[in-house]
Amino acid sequence: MEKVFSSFDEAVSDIFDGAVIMVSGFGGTGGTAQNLIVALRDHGASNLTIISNTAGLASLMGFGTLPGHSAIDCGILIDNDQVGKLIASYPVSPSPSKINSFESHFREGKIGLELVPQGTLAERIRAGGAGIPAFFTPTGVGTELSEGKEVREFDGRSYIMETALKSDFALVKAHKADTLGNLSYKGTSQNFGAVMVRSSGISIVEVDEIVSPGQIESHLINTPALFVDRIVKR
Amino acid sequence: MEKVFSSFDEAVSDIFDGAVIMVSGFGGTGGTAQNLIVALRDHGASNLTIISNTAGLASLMGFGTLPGHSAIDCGILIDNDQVGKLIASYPVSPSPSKINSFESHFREGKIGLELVPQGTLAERIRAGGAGIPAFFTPTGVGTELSEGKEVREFDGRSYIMETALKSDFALVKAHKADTLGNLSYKGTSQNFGAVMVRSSGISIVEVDEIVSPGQIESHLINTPALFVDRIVKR
Amino acid sequence: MLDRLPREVIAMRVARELKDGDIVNLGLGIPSLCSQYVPEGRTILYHSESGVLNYGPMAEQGEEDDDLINASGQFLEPTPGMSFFHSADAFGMIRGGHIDVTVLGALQVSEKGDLSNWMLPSRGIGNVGGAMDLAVGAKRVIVAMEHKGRHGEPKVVSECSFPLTSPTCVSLIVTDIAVISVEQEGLILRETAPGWRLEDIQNETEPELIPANDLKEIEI
Amino acid sequence: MLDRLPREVIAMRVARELKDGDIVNLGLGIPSLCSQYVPEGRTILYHSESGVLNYGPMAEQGEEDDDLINASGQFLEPTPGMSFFHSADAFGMIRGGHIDVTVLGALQVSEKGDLSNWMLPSRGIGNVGGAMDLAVGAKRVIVAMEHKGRHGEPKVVSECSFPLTSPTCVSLIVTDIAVISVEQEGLILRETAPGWRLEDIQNETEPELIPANDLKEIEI
Repeated sequence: MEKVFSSFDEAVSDIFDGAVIMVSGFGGTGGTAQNLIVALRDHGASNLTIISNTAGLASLMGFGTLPGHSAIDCGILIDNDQVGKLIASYPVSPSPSKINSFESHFREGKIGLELVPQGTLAERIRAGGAGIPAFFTPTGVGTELSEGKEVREFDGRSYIMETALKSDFALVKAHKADTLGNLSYKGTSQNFGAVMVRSSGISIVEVDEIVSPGQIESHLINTPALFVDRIVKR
Repeated sequence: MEKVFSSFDEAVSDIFDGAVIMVSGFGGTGGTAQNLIVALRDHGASNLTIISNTAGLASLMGFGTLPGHSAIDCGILIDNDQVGKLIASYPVSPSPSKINSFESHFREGKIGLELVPQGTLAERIRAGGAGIPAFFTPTGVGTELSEGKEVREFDGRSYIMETALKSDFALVKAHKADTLGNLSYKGTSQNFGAVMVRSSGISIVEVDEIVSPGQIESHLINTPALFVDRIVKR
Repeated sequence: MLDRLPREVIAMRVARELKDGDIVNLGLGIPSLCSQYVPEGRTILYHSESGVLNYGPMAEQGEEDDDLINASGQFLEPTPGMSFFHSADAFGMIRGGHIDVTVLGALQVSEKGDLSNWMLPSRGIGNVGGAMDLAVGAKRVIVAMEHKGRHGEPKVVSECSFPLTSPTCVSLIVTDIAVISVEQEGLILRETAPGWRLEDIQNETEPELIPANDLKEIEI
Repeated sequence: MLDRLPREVIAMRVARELKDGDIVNLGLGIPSLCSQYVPEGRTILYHSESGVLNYGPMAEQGEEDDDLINASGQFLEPTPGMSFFHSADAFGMIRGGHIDVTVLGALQVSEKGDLSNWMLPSRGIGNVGGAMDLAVGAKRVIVAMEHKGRHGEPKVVSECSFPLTSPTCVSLIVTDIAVISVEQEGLILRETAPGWRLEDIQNETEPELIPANDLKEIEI
């Protein structure tokens, strides 16, 4: 029942080649498990499928990164050729003249992409954690992202069927954890992490602080302990 | 943009005959909008469809009710013949010898019932608020509650399709509101209310206290203001 | 006449199945007693579909709070590290496979592990509540019940005649006379109440029981 | 040569569409400027899919916090009554119809209100982000953009040739030369930039514009 790990390296040591990994964060440094990502880079597991909102906007262009700070995000795993497939909503630079490694690897045919609208991505991840294998959504109807998907009408409006996403591991950043595994986040840094911990076989969470049960007040717990497997302090 | 109403009666005055109404609460008094329910009883709207976890367990048998206290719940609307249909997971008394008005009206053919597993009920209400018209769930497969429902396999397991629930009005109890409509709840009293406010045309919320924006700390807001239309202080 | 185990002892036996770190949801009746008998040194986090994880014992008289209840409407004590959530999340946890063990009561359990626990056909209407979600969603479903019904009818049956809660979901049945596991090959009688022989238990059971190689008396 | 309206004036014109109490989600670029120009006395609650409702203005230098950003990665000031949520809830709000107005940029808008704003075909890959969810989910979609592209090509087109974000979703187009509403009967030219006549605007627009009965100059 011990969830606290003493090092980032140890916490990611059993990630295997070909694993499906969810990586938290909206795109900036807030909510991104920078140390776990470095540990996974050093660990070297290859042919990973990464599920993430972006392919790394903070490291590419300072998106959501404090002035003068440097940033690490899942982009370094792609730089390091560890990723075989990306499932994301915002995989490339907003500027066509600024190319990230995802885009160059993609053009070389070295990496696969499943491009998913951001809300559909979040909902598919939630579904994976909530025992819902598939659902219908209006998002993407009539666009190329709905090609090959089942379309069905409800009350005269068209919807497409989307399926749940699950992962072997999630690398998530939260603000505080207690030793039971309860988590709290700061501000806008819940984003994908608070959903990904629910749908991963093993959720690994990097936090600023680890406290005793009760030191995060019950009403401030965003993620109940049952979703959390491993905790490492920054 | 004024959401604060000065009386329960005024807050429910436009509820029309035949309206679909969600009523919060798990079954006990916590999280049940007792004063709004009384106002709706006095208002007299008829042929209502009520969506609620129970048909009133607090008023029937003191479920979740403090010792020595009396309780009001949606049972009084059924007593008062205002309900034509109930959508619930726990409609009758747990004891066959204790009959509530729902059960006697049901036997007389005076009220319809859609019996829904509790988790499916909660998920259908969430879906209604999240723009998801339908989803697949394993709950109820192979039982009489799945009769007539579409069954589909995903990864070798069977699931049934369930559709979203929406309502014209929701009567919800929260602990605090600020004047923008942000809500906080106490303990286990979020239950159905925190989901119902999302899927109702007009959400009407009974609270213990109304405060200025900022007096509910951001991290303690359970329900963001955009889900809340009307607030009345107890 | 052979002694039947009291409800507390059934709960005690079930409690031994709960492992350190388990997330557990306890149903009404005998199941709700289990939390009192968890062996020392094991940390169990209790989940209730009323919207709480890691709740404490029942509240003392005078300490009751109607904003802190379990799914049976009982008042709970707060605990350090307790957390709250709404019903859609509470059942996302259940359906999503985040509950390790649920202990449920039953009207009937079949040879294949089918469970019926929500409606008496004689009443014609019943409360499904969270039973179907728990039966389908929890990683392990344990039934805790009296071995036979009020009128002496068997509750461990060949086929459920009452409306199903879920097919093939039960993995262990703990009663006032036996511990039975539901396996591919059938119902395996694992443990007996003191003094009860296979044939005594078979007499009160509709499908055939297969004695375990290491069949023994229940130890608490 | 006729003067085109600066970006700030486009944003100012759009801001007049925002009503007291509206929940508004602003996209990147010109849309993000709108919040500065809301007429006095109107309370607007801004939503960002980064997970915040009712955020404040951009943070001052030295006050930045990477745990408080909008969907463009800009740092925000906290506001009394601001609330936070995860991505599934953020998009539940959008898809569920809880956003009154979204203001988006566009690469192309068609006569029928089809929107293309996520991929330049010449690049062959693009970022869809939250655009499809917003286009489909918000009660009202307003496009704020320059009337023609960098190479002089029309952006108000008969049919979108770029990949669609969503068909028939746009209700109002505000550009640097015109305000156009998308109606059943076609594109209605409602307002013109000062000095611009119908035919000047038509020259830069692919589908036919129908002048409104009360066609007038943009008033800010």
